[in-house]
Amino acid sequence: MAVTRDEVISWIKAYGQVITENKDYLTDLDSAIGDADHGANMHRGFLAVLAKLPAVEDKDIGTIFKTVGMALISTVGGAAGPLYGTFFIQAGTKLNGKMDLTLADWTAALDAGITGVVNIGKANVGDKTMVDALTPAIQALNGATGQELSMSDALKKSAKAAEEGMKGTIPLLAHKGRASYLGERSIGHQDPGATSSFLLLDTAANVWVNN
Amino acid sequence: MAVTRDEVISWIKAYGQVITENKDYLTDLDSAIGDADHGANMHRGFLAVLAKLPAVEDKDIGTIFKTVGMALISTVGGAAGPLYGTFFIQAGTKLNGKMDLTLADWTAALDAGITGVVNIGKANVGDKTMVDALTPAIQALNGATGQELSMSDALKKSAKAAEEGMKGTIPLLAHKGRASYLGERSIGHQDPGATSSFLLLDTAANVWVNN
Amino acid sequence: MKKLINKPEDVVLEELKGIEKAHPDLVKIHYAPDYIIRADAPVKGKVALISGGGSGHEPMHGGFVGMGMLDAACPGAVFTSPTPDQMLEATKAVDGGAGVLHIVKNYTGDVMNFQMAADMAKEEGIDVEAVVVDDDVAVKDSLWTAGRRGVGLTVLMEKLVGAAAEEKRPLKEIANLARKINGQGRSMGMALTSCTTPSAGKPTFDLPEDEMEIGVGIHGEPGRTRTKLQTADQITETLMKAIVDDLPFMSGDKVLLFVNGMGGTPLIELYIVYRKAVEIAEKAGLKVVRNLIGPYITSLEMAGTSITLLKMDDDLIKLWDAPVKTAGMRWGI
Amino acid sequence: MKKLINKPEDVVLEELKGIEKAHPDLVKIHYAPDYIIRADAPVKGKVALISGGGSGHEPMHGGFVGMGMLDAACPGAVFTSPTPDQMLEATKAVDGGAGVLHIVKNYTGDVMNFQMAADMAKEEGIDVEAVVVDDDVAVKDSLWTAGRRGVGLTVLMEKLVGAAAEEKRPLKEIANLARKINGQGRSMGMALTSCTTPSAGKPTFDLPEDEMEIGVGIHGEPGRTRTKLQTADQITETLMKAIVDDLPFMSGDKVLLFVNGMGGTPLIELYIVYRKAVEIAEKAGLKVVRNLIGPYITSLEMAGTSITLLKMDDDLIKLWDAPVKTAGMRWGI
Ligand SMILES: Nc1ncnc2c1ncn2[C@@H]1O[C@H](COP(=O)(O)OP(=O)(O)O)[C@@H](O)[C@H]1O
Ligand SMILES: Nc1ncnc2c1ncn2[C@@H]1O[C@H](COP(=O)(O)OP(=O)(O)O)[C@@H](O)[C@H]1O
Ligand SMILES: [Mg+2]
Ligand SMILES: [Mg+2]
Ligand SMILES: [Mg+2]
Ligand SMILES: [Mg+2]
Repeated sequence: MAVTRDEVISWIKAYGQVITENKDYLTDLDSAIGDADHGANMHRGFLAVLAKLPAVEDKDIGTIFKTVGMALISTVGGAAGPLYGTFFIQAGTKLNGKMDLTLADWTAALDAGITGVVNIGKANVGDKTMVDALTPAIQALNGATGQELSMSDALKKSAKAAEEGMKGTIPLLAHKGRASYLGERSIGHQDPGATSSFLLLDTAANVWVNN
Repeated sequence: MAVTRDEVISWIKAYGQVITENKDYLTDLDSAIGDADHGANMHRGFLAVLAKLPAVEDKDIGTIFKTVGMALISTVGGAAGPLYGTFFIQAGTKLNGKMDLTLADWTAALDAGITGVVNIGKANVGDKTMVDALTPAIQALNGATGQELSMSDALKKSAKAAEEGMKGTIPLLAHKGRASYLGERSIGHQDPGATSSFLLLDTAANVWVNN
Repeated sequence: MKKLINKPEDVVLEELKGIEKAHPDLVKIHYAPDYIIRADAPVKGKVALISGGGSGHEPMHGGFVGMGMLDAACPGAVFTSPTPDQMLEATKAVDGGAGVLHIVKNYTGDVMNFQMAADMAKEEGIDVEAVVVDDDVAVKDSLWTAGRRGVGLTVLMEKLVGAAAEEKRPLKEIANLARKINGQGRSMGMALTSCTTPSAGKPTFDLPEDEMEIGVGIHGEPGRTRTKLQTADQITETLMKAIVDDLPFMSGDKVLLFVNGMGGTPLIELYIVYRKAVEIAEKAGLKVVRNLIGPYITSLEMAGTSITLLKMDDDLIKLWDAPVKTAGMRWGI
Repeated sequence: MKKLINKPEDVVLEELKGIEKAHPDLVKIHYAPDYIIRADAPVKGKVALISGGGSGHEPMHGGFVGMGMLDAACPGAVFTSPTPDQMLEATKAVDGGAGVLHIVKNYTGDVMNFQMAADMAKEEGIDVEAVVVDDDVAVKDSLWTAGRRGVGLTVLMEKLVGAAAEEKRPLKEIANLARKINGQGRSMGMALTSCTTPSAGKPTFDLPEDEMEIGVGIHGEPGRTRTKLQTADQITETLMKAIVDDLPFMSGDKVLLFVNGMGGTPLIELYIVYRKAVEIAEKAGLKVVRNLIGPYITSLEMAGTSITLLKMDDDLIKLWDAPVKTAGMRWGI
């Protein structure tokens, strides 16, 4: 089964809600190894996204993704703004004209989005960034493509993989982003961006559970 | 019996010691209703006094008092510097050429010193200043003059009166000095200058106990 | 106590050494007694301006020594007025033959120490006038108290009177100008946190996380009221109302609006306060013709702000705009 | 959290309103997207300089907009780099036909956002060069990290390159000058206390009463080492040694010595640090030909200091002395 355009919108709205709920948590994570703003950044960005959504609710999914990406780029700032903005814009390029989303569509979109993030951020897996949550998620989806998994099961797998990737950032020494300034002292802390990325995929798995 | 010049010097040295011991206490009192420096001010002043003393140890008591006063004026600053400086200089004018101190000499000197303090500070009894400790002390001495009291008993009486005056500043509303800025909020705190004045007279009573 | 210092008793001396190394083009430092004078002092035929007070209010006063402002500053120990010998020696060092003005903030200690110095200088034949600044409306002015404190207006007076002195106006006129400025300027301050003097080593007052002091002094003297924390706008309204009502400033008045930082408050917050202060001033019909925003008269690392309003006229505006070249205030040159 | 603010989310907007009211002679403010430009922008035939970054570092960068320094500053949210549309619009607003230089501090977010803006501006036909400042020796420079942070040197670069732009030097030359400055300047900072961002509402890091962070960033990023409190002299030695050894600065070098306050540290302490820093510089044979002392690149109300050394030559000295007229730095005019 495929995710409808309206379910895509529900997912984005739900993620806005998740960000609001996790604002302080994300900021706390960023206090430990960054500059204590990741929660506020994501919150500001998704408030803007939610304000922009009504204007594109009847458009195709590609347009919606692009709109989300542009809103993030022009309101978030910091590292997260260009990274998440690029993620949505690049993912959106695979969804032009689409009114629903198959597992294959989603996989292609996610792959393009992550490629975009890596292109501008130059982070490798293991650098202690959002890439550490995103990459396992796409790998899980790629792995699922061969098997006869329902979309919702595939999403659950990818969210699970993202969660493990996120937790896996704890023992890492940061090589990218602000946490890298800390050197050894970055070890032992979970990366805030990996956390917000996990939450994004986890929200998808939760909202699109009937697919 | 009379207090010798050397006993006068012992008194000043002992007061220097008392100030060192009570530095934090005086500063704490000044924190509550002033600017937290009375202990440091008196300490700085009496360090300078102690450094100046050797040069005048063989001079008359008037010269010693004047030297103490000048040292205080040129090192203490704040309100305490001119007030205590004037106190010693004016008291000293009554002691020119003297090599010892009778009760009458001390009474005259104290009276002149206090008059000097009142002249430049314009504080009345009840204004919550050092005058509230000094004035009862001189009154006690004046009262003692008629009676057949030993000098040491008279000094004890005056120290006791100073102590009561000092404690009596607690319920007062300040009209002079920095505490007056506090208005009603100055009530309930003991005046730091009254405290250092009590200590001065108390040290005299203790050091000159055999007279 | 968290401070970038070595020994508490060396703070003022080491600060002076730093200033000496930093600004040899502007000032010379004299030690024991300590004072800071213009590098080109004495300036012949110019009234010399001297101020001073306890240290801990930097850049005031040492940072205001130089062309167009002070000729000398006498730094006391932290929060303790300087001693008469400092002012006397400084007076002698900067007198250029046209007399000397002492700018004295109204604290018992400052007034007494400056008075002693002035008496001694006069005995030595120097023409000395003294002006006492007492602009703090937080303190009730009364015959029965030490009167109002001198706070933010001092900075403005030093600039304005400094410019008048550069014009070679005579001592009497300069002193009267200073008194006029004192008559038409008012200030009030507040603190979010206490300061800690180096020698005490602990905060002068304890302020719970949700409270503030309104009407605090620049020496960490507790204010007149302690209240729950409020927004910047509410605080600004409280300060502005007290100031405007006191003079009172009247609709149509031209004013200089000075939003001062107490030392621990960053500039970003001062602009937020300034924004509201202007709004209030304009609502009251005042014309804000000049302004000053920043930490100019501080109270060590205390967080908080003070606002000063000074009624301006064309002469004062001209004096304000005149060139000034000091470490703490500079323009036009 | 004790701050003179209203709502955390309004801090930057209200600060901009304050700046707008305070300095109409110097700057104009554009809202949504937010940027500050010179009152006389665009200046025909002059290379325009733009910088920007998260707010909370005032007076940098908004306070440095004006004659002889920046043409525009783009303020992000507190400690968050601005977004590309701010830089794009500011670029268009100040381009005087001679091209635009983006001065970018080396943080992942700043670099990415400025890069996007530059790409868009180039598409619109504007000649844009970008220079990345990365002077913080506290961070190991390595291919495997985000590299060094841009800190205190940014202030010096904005002044120096601003003066060069006033001389109408061409964009390529200006960009190369900026890169040269970046190549010969180094900085390091430390914190006695943490800052608190308005939106987080609590300190970014907890620092016990007897500890400090050495090598802290200007966003309250924890430093590389946490140690017991030390004296000002010991701290100054640590910072100076790391800085001098890194370039390395060599005996005979002329340098500009910049002692910066982090926002909550009063000037009196900065002079104590300066005193020791000069002593160390001179012992190493360096000639301190210019200096800057004060809170120029702050981290909200964080207590602490940073030191920047920049190797000078005659051209740089001339550019440093050239007139500058901004809210945060002014001389010669
Ligand atoms: N080069 C990069 N590539 C991928 N992700 C990155 C990179 N740099 C930083 N990040 C992510 O961004 C997160 C921080 O975002 P945020 O706090 O909003 O921005 P900033 O670091 O500018 O304050 C980090 O936790 C990390 O996951
Ligand atoms: N006008 C005055 N007359 C007499 N004593 C005064 C007067 N003003 C202040 N004092 C005394 O000085 C004391 C404060 O001294 P100190 O703290 O050293 O000076 P400052 O107030 O300048 O900081 C007060 O406690 C008070 O006893
Ligand atoms: Mg962050
Ligand atoms: Mg005191
Ligand atoms: Mg004092
Ligand atoms: Mg950030």
